[in-house]
Amino acid sequence: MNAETKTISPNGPTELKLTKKDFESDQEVRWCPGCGDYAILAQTQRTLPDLNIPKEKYVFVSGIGCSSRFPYYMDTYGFHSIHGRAPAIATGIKITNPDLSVWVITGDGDALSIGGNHFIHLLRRNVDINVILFNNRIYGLTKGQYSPTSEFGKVTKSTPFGSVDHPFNPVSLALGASATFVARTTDRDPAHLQQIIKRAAAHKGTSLIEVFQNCNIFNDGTWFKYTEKNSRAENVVYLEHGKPLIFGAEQDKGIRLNGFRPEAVSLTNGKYSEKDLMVHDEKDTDATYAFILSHMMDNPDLPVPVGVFRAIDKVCYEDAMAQQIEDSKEKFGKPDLQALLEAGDTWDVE
Amino acid sequence: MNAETKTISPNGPTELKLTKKDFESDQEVRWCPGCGDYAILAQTQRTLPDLNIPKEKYVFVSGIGCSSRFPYYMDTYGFHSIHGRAPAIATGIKITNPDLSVWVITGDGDALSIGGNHFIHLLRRNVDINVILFNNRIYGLTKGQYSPTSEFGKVTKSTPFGSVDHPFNPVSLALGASATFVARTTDRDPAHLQQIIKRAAAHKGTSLIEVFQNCNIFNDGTWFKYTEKNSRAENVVYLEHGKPLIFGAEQDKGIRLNGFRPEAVSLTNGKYSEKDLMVHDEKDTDATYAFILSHMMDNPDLPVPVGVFRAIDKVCYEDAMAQQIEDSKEKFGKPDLQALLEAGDTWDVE
Amino acid sequence: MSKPVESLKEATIRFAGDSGDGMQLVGGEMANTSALIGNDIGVLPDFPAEIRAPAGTLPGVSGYQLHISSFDIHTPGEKYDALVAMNPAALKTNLENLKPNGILIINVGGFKDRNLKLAHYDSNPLEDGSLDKYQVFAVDMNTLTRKALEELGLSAKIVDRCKNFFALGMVFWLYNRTMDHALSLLKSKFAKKPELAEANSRALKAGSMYCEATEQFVTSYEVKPAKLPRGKYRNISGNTATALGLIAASQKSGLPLFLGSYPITPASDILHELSKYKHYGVRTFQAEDEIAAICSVIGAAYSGSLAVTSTSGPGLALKAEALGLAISVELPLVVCNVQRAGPSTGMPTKTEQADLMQALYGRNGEAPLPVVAASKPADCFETAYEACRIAIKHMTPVLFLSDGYLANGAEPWPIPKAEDLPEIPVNFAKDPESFQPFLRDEDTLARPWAIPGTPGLEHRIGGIEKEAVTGNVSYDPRNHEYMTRIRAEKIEKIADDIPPTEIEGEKTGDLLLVGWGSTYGAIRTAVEHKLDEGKSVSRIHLTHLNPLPKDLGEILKSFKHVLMPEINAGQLVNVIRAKYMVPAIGFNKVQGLPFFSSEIEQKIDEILESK
Amino acid sequence: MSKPVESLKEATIRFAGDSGDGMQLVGGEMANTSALIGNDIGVLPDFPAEIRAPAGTLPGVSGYQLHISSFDIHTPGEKYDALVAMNPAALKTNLENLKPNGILIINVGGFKDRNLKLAHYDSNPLEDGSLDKYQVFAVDMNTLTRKALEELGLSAKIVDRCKNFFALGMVFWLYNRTMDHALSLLKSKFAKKPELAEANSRALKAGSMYCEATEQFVTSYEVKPAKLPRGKYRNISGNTATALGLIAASQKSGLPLFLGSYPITPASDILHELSKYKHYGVRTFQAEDEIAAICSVIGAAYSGSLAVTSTSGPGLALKAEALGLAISVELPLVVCNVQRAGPSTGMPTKTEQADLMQALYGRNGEAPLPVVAASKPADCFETAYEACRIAIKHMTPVLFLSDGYLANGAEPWPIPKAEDLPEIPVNFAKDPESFQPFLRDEDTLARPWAIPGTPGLEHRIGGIEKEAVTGNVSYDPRNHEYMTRIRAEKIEKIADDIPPTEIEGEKTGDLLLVGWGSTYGAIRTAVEHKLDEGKSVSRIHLTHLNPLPKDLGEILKSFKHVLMPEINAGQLVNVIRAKYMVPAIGFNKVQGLPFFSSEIEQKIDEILESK
Ligand SMILES: Cc1ncc(C[n+]2csc(CCOP(=O)(O)OP(=O)(O)O)c2C)c(N)n1
Ligand SMILES: Cc1ncc(C[n+]2csc(CCOP(=O)(O)OP(=O)(O)O)c2C)c(N)n1
Ligand code: SF4
Ligand code: SF4
Ligand SMILES: [Mg+2]
Ligand SMILES: [Mg+2]
Repeated sequence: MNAETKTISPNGPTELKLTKKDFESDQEVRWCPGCGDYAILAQTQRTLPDLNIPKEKYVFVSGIGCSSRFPYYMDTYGFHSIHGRAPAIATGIKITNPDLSVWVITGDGDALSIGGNHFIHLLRRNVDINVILFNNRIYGLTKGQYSPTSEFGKVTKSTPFGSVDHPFNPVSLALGASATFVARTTDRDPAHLQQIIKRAAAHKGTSLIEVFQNCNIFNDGTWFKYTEKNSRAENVVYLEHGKPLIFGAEQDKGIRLNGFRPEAVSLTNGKYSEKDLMVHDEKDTDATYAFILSHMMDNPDLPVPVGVFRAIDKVCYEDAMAQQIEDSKEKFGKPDLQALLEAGDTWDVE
Repeated sequence: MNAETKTISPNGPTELKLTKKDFESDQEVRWCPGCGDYAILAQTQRTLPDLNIPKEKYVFVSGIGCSSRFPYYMDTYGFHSIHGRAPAIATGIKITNPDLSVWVITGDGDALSIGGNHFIHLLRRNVDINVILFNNRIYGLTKGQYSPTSEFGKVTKSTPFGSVDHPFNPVSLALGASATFVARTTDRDPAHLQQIIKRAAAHKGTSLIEVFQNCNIFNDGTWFKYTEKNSRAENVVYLEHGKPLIFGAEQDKGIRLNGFRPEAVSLTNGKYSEKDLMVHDEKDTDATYAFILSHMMDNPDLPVPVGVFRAIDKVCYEDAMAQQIEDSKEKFGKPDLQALLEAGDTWDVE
Repeated sequence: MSKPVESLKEATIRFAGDSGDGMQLVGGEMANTSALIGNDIGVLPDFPAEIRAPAGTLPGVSGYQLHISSFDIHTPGEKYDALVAMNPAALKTNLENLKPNGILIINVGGFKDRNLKLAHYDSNPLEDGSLDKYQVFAVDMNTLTRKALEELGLSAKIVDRCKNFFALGMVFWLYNRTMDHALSLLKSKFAKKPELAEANSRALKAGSMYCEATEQFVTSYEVKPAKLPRGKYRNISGNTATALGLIAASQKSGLPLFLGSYPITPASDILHELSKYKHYGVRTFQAEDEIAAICSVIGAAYSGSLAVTSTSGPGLALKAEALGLAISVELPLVVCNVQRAGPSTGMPTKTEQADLMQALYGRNGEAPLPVVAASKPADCFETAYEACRIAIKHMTPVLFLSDGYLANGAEPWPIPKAEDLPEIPVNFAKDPESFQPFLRDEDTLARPWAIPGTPGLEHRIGGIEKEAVTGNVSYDPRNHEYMTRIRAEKIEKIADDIPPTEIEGEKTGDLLLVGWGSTYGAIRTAVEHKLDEGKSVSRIHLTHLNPLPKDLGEILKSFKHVLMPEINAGQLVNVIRAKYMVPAIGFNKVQGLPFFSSEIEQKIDEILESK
Repeated sequence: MSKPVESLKEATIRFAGDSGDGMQLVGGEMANTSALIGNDIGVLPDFPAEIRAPAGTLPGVSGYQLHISSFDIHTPGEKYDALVAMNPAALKTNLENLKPNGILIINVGGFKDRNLKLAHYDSNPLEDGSLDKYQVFAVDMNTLTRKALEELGLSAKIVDRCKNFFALGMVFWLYNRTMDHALSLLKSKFAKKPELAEANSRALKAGSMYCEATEQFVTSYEVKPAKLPRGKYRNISGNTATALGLIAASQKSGLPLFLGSYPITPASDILHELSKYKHYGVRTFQAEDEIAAICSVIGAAYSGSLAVTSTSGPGLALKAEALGLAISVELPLVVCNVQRAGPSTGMPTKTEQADLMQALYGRNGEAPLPVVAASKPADCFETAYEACRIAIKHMTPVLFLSDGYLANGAEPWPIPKAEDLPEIPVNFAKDPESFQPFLRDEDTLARPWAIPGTPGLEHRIGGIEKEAVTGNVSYDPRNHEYMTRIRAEKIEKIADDIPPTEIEGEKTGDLLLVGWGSTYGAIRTAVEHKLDEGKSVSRIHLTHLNPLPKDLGEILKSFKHVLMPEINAGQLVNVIRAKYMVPAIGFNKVQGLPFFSSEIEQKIDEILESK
């Protein structure tokens, strides 16, 4: 099935006509005023009606963290579980009922620290689950310790002299774990956020969305370079399938490959033109291309890519399992409990 | 410090003159006859004397699995711990005493299934520990269930109809987790095994060695294509820094890059010559190059690389921590327990 | 068969050899054949650590013990009537328990110098007279097997691996067993390698023929069928019975079975067994670890599966946090814990009952859950079924305890009629009008089960304390106290369904033995012996360990002394002492082995005499 | 200050406002100033869930309660003499516990319609007469603060955040506290933002001046210094005391301190605190999860650190498996568990004592370990130190229990002399001749501590059962039984060092209260009241929960009744009942809050009267 055309359990031909309000629960939203989480919540609530999936088919599963409060605010099925384990719980849900639209809400600590193993195993199994990773590069809920995405040298409550951990690059890690869909967006770009959520929902297989999210209490401004009006255009490159990588307020710069090292080049000094640039190919089955993009983040001379890094087709875990069940039923016939109990060597005592 | 020149705690100018025997414990070796683990043990015992490190400075830590019995057979400090946790234990050891030569022995289940999270966190922190991953693509000790490196469709005790999990590529995963040293070797190539062990020991930072290991009881022959005399040369390409990627019994084939896709080409049909080939660069700071090599494994048309994929310099966790302690001592002076107890606001009651 | 056939009421036989000698296979086949003949049987597979020890060494010995009888028995026996020893190490580790004048079948071919040394024998026991008090039958099975298979042209390695069937042939002859089943087993086992089927069949027949021809044994024996209750029987191990119990509960409840598991000895066979039944809609998920396993199960339960995870001690430890979540969100699931000797990795292939306290209390906060324990291999079926029933009816995770002895042990099982199994009604919430996530059933205090996909029941759950009825997050002090108590009360209420405790022996007297789990057979045998002797002793066996049966307090107080044998350092005994203020006495064995009934009998005598 | 000053023996004050109002800061400062003046103090910070609730709502209220007195006290008080309420929600959630005619200081500026609605008030309590029975002082702190800071030219947002210091100024005036400490605190706290220091200082002074000028209060009060034992004091919270206790043990033992931890409320501050002391050689490792944390600690212990991990309930659950390994390999380490309300995530910011059973039994197999519990914030120092001492002397992991109430509570601490702290001798094995990994010390049964790097002591350890003395892998049944028993005996032997249990009250009588952990203050206060009334009641408080003190059995049996108050559903009470066959009565509160001594007094009366 093509990643672009899939709709999960469409409710027949008629439109469901759901609205944002339909996805708002009656619980008071409890994040700090100014927290980036609000925007992600709002855009999610705004986007879901467009997916044309009945409300009762949505399940939002989260771990623990500020971000993990998210399910409480969605008027869908919701499960606020334990720290780091949402991917495993979601897997059990999706396998039991592949017809559900299952979403995992997680933080950089939840997904990459305690939950790192479930995270990479979910990706490799390619269960059809959508993961939204709120990356604020800090532990918000526990009041400000560094996280696996915090910068080397970061001063936090638990590292008064600076952290000595090298951070993960979540996109590189996901690609190393053979993710089939990886995207990035930010809490300050509502239209893009909506678009990416839709893309993730449409992808068949595990979809990972990394969202740059601001924690204005414990890590204020960590992403401002990439999210604020005045700096965003120079520091972010939008990925669009089939389009060259162009960025800058004046769209005057681009990314070209030198070997497999990306370089930022000017399009105005006459040296390079559009045709020299990398053309985005999210469907490249070789993960190398997306891996190259993922490392642009680590190079301060390059803009950071946002958008869909990769979206490829690969068989989903739950489909393969359902298929085996079908095949077995075909081969071995209907369940017959009595026959099962009496299988093997039996004898009668008179 | 250069990765090549480092020797861990050299015992001054005199040679220690240790021998293989010095590294053999008095415990009976208990693996199935024919198991590939024997070779890895023997080559390790043979190699350590060359490192010129006093015996008492070695610590071998393992998890649980057939392979994890390894420390019992080494006449060094040894810790057979619990399933998947050896990297975390080793980290505590190395931080406490950076002077020790710390080795983690693990299996594909131990390292990549239950221990996946500790594994990737060890790599990102770059603690100076050497990890030997015995990859037999099966759970040996528990008698033959599929592992995270088993092929899709693999029939095992727990998957009578074939596994529906996509496997991890351990090298790709390690690179996604920003490993600084990654190598691969096989249980059937003693000289190469020895060489790689030495290289890992010399590397400052976490070194990962994936060893293709045969479990002749539950997964016999899984690597034969790459390990047996008759097929090895055609299916394996040896990585040597600065040398082109050439393989084949007649050294008549090579690997060239087409974009960033590696291709196998003939060197005899006149189309390509040595200068068209990829030249191995283990020191490339950009992980992309090694990532490309790692994926050759997934392409049946390509030989599998063995050797050192990557060996780059990056600050080690325990060094950075030791530095902070030194700096703090400099800044705040000597410990004074009484002063510490009396710190802050105090008052006297007469 | 002109030699005299002596009729025995029972016999205990032990096969012992190197791990590579295939003792489990032929021992199991002797068990199957005996069961098919109608004997009651009890077995004790006793194999070494999961990892292979070097051939011929003491730690490499693998044993299979088998008790066959013409009456109802409950244990694999203690001292053996016959011992098959394939090599010196096997002889050394097992001789101690061979009865005086017992039959000792020795494979002389295995008694090479090297093997004697590996077994730390200074002299050859076959020659130094140390075996004089037994009936020794020293046979060179290596050579005889080779001869028998000569014309098949197989490799020496293959031929040598057939000698276990030669040994079995001898034992078959000795106990007058038919070879039919063994022969058909070989055919199907080696369906794809008929030459192996043929080779082993020949070896089997050769062993039997050899006895017939050489008049080795003066007598042969027979053990007549036991007078078991009428019905259809099969031989079943604890792990298989557990798997079938779960499938049965799935079929009867109409819920699809989901098993999330991570392999671990001795529980892995539950995973292996269930993974065969895809056509019963069984989904088995081999997770990345035990935490993921139980979490997947929580997700499966949440969305309407009959959700089960299987593990052993160290794995249960890893599930602790998630189990607390399951308790907090009140979802139905079953945790099968096949206990093994601890602490830590311990002795994975050996049995123990030392995870009870962990099962009861191994979680943060006040987190009670029901615990049930199987008492015999076949009883794993019923008890696993009961665990599912409780989980679904009371909306709670349930801990099912088995152990290595039950898991690998086997016994004849009177196959139940599917239609007679208790109903397991499932009531998914459907009605948006009356729905509240934590509005409780008046009888059971269970909350409703509202699965995703049900229109109008969208709601949120989580591990933070919840307001009664609505389930909204609540930090209200009184609500927390209320919820804590109501969660406990819900579990207590399960006792309403527990049938009256059956007492063997008088309802009052000097001594009551209280057992749970796999000590059943040994305790029952001991008590029956003592009852035969006219002693004032009675016995109860507990399946429900939490909550305990309502009538238990009264029963305990009707006896002067209470004795509680456990394969641990004393666990349930403390629960009972604390709860009922009854000075129950613990009797403990922590050797990775089950009790012998004689040990218990001795303890009974001690108590009855001293007081 | 011409107004009359009334002298009080004690006063209980509660600051309450929105989470954003800075109540913890000013409450803490009132505590510090009072402590510096020489009062005894007890505090109860009582804040909402970790996550911020919307401003003005009931779940968003943050409270800080403070008990100051001129004599020795043990609790943060119950009913308040004075309540500061910054908004309607704070009033609503706290009014219940204000004494009749108590002082009620209200920030009128916070009583806007919107806030009244958020607090679910139908009418304005300031106007509807519902506060008539209190001494109400309604002050528009918002406006007054703005006025006071007018000339500083700061943003409205900053100015408004200073009103907590205005409130503190009023309370200072009311209780005649000097402003010196608060002013210097502000200076250092805002060293980098002097404008904030200035603004808050002005607000503080304005609050005080306002009282002085407006004659709002007829009387002011003073609470004279308490007659505490001589010495140097500081105010200390439980988590800081724990951290210092660990550093002290490190310094006294000469072992470098290693903390492997994963952040979790309410334990994180131990990690934060210790991470400051790099110059004391303290290594803090923030691990990827709790399992990695304890495993790093096992590695650190193995290689010679004083190794510690800190966590709270759910984290302890995750450490279960690795803790079993530490027990099996017999390495010294300390697990600090700061209990919080469970089960599962529960109520992370609320206190509870419900992890005791998990601490004692939450592992597979027979895996006993010592458990100690701190009783007061400052006592965390001594008890953490004792945990280290036991770990090192007896080569065992030790579980140190604290709880949210101790962790965040604070009290004056008579600072000990470093040189008076008990010695902690460390004997690393050195001698290859006599070394055997599991050869035990005759007195303690501890095995030797042989750290990597020591020439000639190369050896292997692991979680599989070990042969006595050699430590080689062993599956021998009798060895397993022996090792199981000796591991238990080793723990039992720790009781040899436990000092005789101190009894407050008579050594025999009608009623004995047995407490452990943070119930200390409430139980002590209750018992002292009852002793004053001449009742036959005594009290003991246990620090060592496993092993229990040797004299405990005898003490228990010397009383007609035994009462055990616990902030759980009854845990230690069952251990005591099982062990000593004493029908101790549980008295339980599970509200996420400490006991009030009045609750215990009432229970005492009940028991003494009914029986
Ligand atoms: C087992 C366990 N360990 C630790 C915690 C404490 N804890 C809760 S959330 C969290 C980290 C939150 O960080 P992140 O996932 O980045 O979420 P954020 O709050 O930043 O959105 C931690 C350490 C917990 N709840 N459970
Ligand atoms: C907590 C826990 N879970 C499960 C097990 C059982 N177990 C032991 S080793 C193993 C997997 C072994 O596979 P691998 O790591 O590949 O090692 P190999 O035996 O193949 O060398 C498992 C599942 C265990 N010992 N502990
Ligand atoms: S602490 Fe940070 S992440 Fe958490 S709610 Fe506040 S601003 Fe958001
Ligand atoms: S089971 Fe496999 S991996 Fe384990 S010892 Fe035997 S051959 Fe080696
Ligand atoms: Mg975060
Ligand atoms: Mg393996």
